[in-house]
Amino acid sequence: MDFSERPDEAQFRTEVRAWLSETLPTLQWPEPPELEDKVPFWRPYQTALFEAGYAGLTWPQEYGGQGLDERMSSIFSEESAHAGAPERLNTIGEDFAGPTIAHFGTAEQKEKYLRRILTGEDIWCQLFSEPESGSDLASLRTKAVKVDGGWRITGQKIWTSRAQLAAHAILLARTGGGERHRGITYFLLPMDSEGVTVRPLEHMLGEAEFNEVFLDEVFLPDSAVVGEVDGGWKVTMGTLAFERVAIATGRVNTVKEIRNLVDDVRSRTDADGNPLGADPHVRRSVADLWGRVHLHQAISQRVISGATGGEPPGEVTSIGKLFFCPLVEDLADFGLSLEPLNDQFDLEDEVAAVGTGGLAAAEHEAGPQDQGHRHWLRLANQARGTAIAGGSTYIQRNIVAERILGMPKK
Amino acid sequence: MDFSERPDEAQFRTEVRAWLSETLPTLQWPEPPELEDKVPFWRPYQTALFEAGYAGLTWPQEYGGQGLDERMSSIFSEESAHAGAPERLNTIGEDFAGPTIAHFGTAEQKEKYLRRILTGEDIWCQLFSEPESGSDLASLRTKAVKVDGGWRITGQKIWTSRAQLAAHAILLARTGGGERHRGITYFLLPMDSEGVTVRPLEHMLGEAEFNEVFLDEVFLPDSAVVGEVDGGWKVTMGTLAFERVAIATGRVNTVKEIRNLVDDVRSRTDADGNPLGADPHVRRSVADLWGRVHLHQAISQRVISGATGGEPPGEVTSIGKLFFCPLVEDLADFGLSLEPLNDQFDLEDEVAAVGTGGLAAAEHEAGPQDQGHRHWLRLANQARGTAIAGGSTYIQRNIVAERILGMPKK
Amino acid sequence: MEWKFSEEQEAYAEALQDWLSGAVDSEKLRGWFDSGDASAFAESFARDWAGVGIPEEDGGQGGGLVELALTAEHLARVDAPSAAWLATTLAVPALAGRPAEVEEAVGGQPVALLASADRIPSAAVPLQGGANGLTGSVARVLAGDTAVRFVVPVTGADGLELHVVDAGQESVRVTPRRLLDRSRTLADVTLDGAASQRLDVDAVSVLETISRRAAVLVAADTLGASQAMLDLAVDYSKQRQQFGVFIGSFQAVKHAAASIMVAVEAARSAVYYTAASVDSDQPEAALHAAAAKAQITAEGTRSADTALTMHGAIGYTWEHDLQLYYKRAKLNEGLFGSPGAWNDHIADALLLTARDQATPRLLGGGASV
Amino acid sequence: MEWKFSEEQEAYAEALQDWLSGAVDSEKLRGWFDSGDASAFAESFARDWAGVGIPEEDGGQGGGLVELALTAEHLARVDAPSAAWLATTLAVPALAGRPAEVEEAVGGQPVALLASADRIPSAAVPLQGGANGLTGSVARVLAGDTAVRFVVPVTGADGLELHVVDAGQESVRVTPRRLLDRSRTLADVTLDGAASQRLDVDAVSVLETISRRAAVLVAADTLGASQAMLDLAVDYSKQRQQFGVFIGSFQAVKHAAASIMVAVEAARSAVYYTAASVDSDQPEAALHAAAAKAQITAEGTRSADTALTMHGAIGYTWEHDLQLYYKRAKLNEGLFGSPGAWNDHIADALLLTARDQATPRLLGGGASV
Repeated sequence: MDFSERPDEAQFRTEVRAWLSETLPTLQWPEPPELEDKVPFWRPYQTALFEAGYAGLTWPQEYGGQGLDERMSSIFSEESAHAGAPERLNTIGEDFAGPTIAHFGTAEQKEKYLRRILTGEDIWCQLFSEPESGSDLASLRTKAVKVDGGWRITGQKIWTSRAQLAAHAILLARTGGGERHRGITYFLLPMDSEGVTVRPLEHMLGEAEFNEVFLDEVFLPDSAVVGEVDGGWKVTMGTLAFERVAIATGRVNTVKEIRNLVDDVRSRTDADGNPLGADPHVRRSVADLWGRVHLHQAISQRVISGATGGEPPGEVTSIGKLFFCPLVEDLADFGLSLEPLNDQFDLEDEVAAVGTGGLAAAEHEAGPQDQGHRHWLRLANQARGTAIAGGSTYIQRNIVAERILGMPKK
Repeated sequence: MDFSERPDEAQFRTEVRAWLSETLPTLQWPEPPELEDKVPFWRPYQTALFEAGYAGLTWPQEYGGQGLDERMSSIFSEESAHAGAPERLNTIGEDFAGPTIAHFGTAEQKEKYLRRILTGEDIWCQLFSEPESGSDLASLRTKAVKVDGGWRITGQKIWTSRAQLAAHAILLARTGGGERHRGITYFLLPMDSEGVTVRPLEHMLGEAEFNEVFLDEVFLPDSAVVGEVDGGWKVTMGTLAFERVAIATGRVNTVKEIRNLVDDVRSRTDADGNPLGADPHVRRSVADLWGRVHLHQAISQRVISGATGGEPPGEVTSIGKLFFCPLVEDLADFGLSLEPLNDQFDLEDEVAAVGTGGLAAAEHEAGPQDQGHRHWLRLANQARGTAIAGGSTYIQRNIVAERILGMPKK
Repeated sequence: MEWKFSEEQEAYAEALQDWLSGAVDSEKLRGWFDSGDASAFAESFARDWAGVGIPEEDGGQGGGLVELALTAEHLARVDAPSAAWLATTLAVPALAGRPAEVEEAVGGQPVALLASADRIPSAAVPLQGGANGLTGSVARVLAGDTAVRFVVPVTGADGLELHVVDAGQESVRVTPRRLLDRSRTLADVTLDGAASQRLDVDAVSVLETISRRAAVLVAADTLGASQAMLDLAVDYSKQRQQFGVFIGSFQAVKHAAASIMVAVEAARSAVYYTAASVDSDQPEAALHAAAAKAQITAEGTRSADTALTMHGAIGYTWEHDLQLYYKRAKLNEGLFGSPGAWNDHIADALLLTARDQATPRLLGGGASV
Repeated sequence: MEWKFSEEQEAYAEALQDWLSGAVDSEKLRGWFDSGDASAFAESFARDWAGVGIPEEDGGQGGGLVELALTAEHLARVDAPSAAWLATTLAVPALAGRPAEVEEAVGGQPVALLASADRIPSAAVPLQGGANGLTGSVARVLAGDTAVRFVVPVTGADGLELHVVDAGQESVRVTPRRLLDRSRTLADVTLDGAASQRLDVDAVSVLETISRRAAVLVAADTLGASQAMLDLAVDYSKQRQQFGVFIGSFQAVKHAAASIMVAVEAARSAVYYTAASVDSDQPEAALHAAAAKAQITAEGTRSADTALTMHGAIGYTWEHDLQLYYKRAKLNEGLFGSPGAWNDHIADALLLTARDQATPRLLGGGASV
């Protein structure tokens, strides 16, 4: 147990901090709230990251990455969050597709795709889930039929984030006669291929967070296969393993959110004009959330230390999401509850939107991504989505009980 | 929906109230806290009930009961609770064994057993559960072997309340070759039969709330069988049906408990000498519990009205226990929490026992059954036991989902 | 005490349910919600059902709070737009002795209490009265956008008064708000020297009556919405397969459904018990109403999240109907006072600091048997 | 930051666990608890392990709060009696500069802080100092029954002081209390003109140090007890059959186990993270300690009830070992301050009413990636 930083870590933190404080003000703030509008805002920043040597921190150096460990990467994340850096738009590319191609791909695939992910030229999406195979990925039905020189792929995918922005996708389809896990192949798909149709799917706040993607006899050459034909499950498991730190610690910076919440409470008064922070119920709730964030922080540091030390994922990796999802939900719900009925207005209500409490001020001065009410509302919604995505919490609990605790499957 | 009382109900309430206020002071108060000592205290009261025509309120008149409906019975319970009447020691006899014998028994059985239950002469216990068949009653293993003129019974029973006080038991044993529900027979067993051994089993507070009962080649004559040989399951279901109002409303009078709690809060100050009832957290907790008791009260009245109207048990009957158990647990835990660490002292700690708050005063003036700390401690413990007894809440939820909501078994 | 609907009540509920099943479906709802105009529904509902639950002598068709709660439950069960109906129903006690005005109001000319819907009506902040008419702003008024008249709490010379104000005056400015839940509407309302007429009623007592009604009817709304979510979730669990079996066969899904069912049946028991208590003016009616509101609406939002989890990702989409009820149940939690506010109300009434005082017998008899 | 035990720490934990598995079993425990005398264990533990976690220059064998937390965890994991060890460990900071006395204390002559164990040590109510010795009563003192000396907070002429008092004096009266949890002991202690010696330390700062240690070590105790309950419940679920299958195959039982496991691993992560934070005196160490205590012990009592439900009726009996850990976890929730009290402490430190003030950067960097 050691709270101190290694000299290389401390130096890296100093450099990153300096670079961020120099670079962020040069961006075209404010960051647009709508996803489509974010791309032209984000791309120059990603290019700057690449040029400064901060893109692909944990990627191997031979593919344009920095070859750093998880602790260095988490230092970069901390400083980015602290400085209010733009949202990362290409997590699928950087965290899933890129490392998968680097590990399982052919020389040609590496050459063709990897650098463009880091430079910000190509955004990627992931075509795994299907309407009839949600938690049960191995039951997917999208079919790839062998044709001369390649495959013809037909099927329907769903819950695809960023499909409308993506240049390429990682795609799973059934190629063999094998049951379930067997007979699946892992492909790389250009999203502008003929036969690909993207249909936005609105979540319950009315924003198109994800998409349905229809594949109608889409042709892919043999060179689009990653790994072995019918051997896609192994590659898929590899993809998920690359993300285990992110999954176990969660993508939301809860330290930043609780700080937002504290600022928000400090800036508010109740209906009688008393400081909201003097309300005993508010005090207990904030303290309790602060405490849960502390535990989350400890879990995350343990996950990062384990991954940095190259240890196999242990107990703590598998509980991260179960701890994290309800915490983010409660943080956001509490943020919404600070003003009566405030959680009930939709994203387009102008009055609620300007009642930001202290939140706007707490964001990066160059321009908040999102203001108080809308911030908490989107976060509350997103937290519920996260709990469902990638296997519901029900499945996650089964996994903990069966794989870690060895309880009988049947 | 009608809050008013029928004229016969109002008159009955008046009579009961008068009788209780006359009769209770004649008892040998205080009521002893230990179960064994309670019998000589309770028996004269039960005899008085019988003589006054208040025993077996819902039993048929031909067996010494009063033939009244559930609404009248609940009026008697309310008035008894309000006046601080003694604990009922023979619930198995009055609510399970008696009605079962009245409905399924032979003329000889009715003649022999029923009146003595109402007069207080015989306490009964129930020998159903076994070490290897807890929630899964149909898997019981106790064996009855046919011998000349009767049966020889061998096996082990567990979780038997009042076995050390009981004159007789209702007993299930396996007589036939049938699987599970088939092949079980329902017997009446004199507890002084040769081969019956009772071993007290202490719960986690160290009191012998229940027992293990060992049956070693115990002889029972053919006349001890209730209903058909191998047809005991039907009789068992009948026994449970007689209790459905009590099970659905719960045996703890939550209205009385929240009143105790309110009195307790009123009488206390915090460490700084401020009234505990001014503490915002205490206020919210009491109000929340009060609200849950209100819902419980509404559920109970609906169950009673349904049963009085002769309706088949509906949705509300099956949810009663699921609503009730956590409520009693929380009432008792909150009662214990009013003084720091107060919940941590055991029944024998004299200092904690006298720190009764307002509770003692709120009890029947003739003598509280149980004082503040011990009252809440026993109730907290008992609530957890109730959640487990008679099928855990897990099973109860399965039943709701499968039988009421029609969700697939497999 | 008898917990049982009368034959008339059963017949009313059935007829209403029949009518609603013809008048409302998902497509119509989405049309009304997208256009922000539910007047077609509100008008036809008022034409066919106006005044049920309001005594005939008061300008209604007879019945009481049990009938109103049945109406609220069944409106919510199909997510029918109900702001105008609810606002008018709540305002009716202020129009005591004016049956013609009540008849007009329930018949399609909505009246709304000019009070912020974020608090208990009895805690409404009154406007200041004066010779130049009424002036002041009230945010988040239920049905503020469609009301043709407002009942306005006013601080007069002798204390609290209730006035009635025509919404059509130029001095009345209405700014509609955008709720997540589209089945109800709120608006910010500003009066700038509006003409008003004083109502000859006991303002404090009317606001207390309105508060109890609001508590019961919002709780009844949650009952209807929760029942709808339970039905959706259970149906889905019987047709959706994962890992080769219906998801309804998983114990976790069963237990989730059971927990909603417990909430629904507890709510049903308490909504009608409390409606009868308030209607017959039981000594504890105010506490009953507060408890029903606090408990049922809080549990309703938990049921909403449970139903969402049971649905998985599909329940999280705009196009699935679950979101309609999800948002409806969530709005109800804070509408006319949060559970915390209602619980504080209960705590006040319980006199928790009344040391050494004789215990007021606030609580009814126990029902344990 | 690195979350990782050193090799020495790993070796220490292993050796301690080995030793404990020989020194403690269910039968021995029940013997000690029935007789109310755990001195045999306390003495042999002190003989073999005294002073681990206390720097050598202070009279210990070296190590710090991480080692102490490991000790607390492993003691709890076998339900070993630990009142004397814990009380002494907490009192040690008051004996700064007196290594010989520390050595004696950890070697089997327990010292205890004379403060009620129902509150945070820094909120201890001091006795009044005076010429005629110390007089006053303190209820519920941890290890008050076995301590040979007390560290006593006293209000002196210049403010708060710490004194040391021999428990053997006639003017010291000790009344042992009866806890449900038998692995720790409390006693009410009354001084009636007791002779005392003033300690040359900063009393306020020592009590703050003791508070942080108490928070971490009680949380570590809950970690050990929760791990033991998880192990018991999972083992039971693999051998108990109902309806023809192992109960561990029911999804409800699996999910219950998973929820305890989440609590255990979150606790493990936070106990050692916090121990390191306190030991290296991080800027937020006080808040970390408060958060760990509040969160972990509250969750520990939930885990205890979950483990009980997983066991069914057998877990509810005196003769099954679950009750030992169940009671241990429950005592920890209130021991040295309830979660509410610690949360109020956090709320104070967060300056929640500090409107318009620059935000103190109380919070560390985020770890999301």
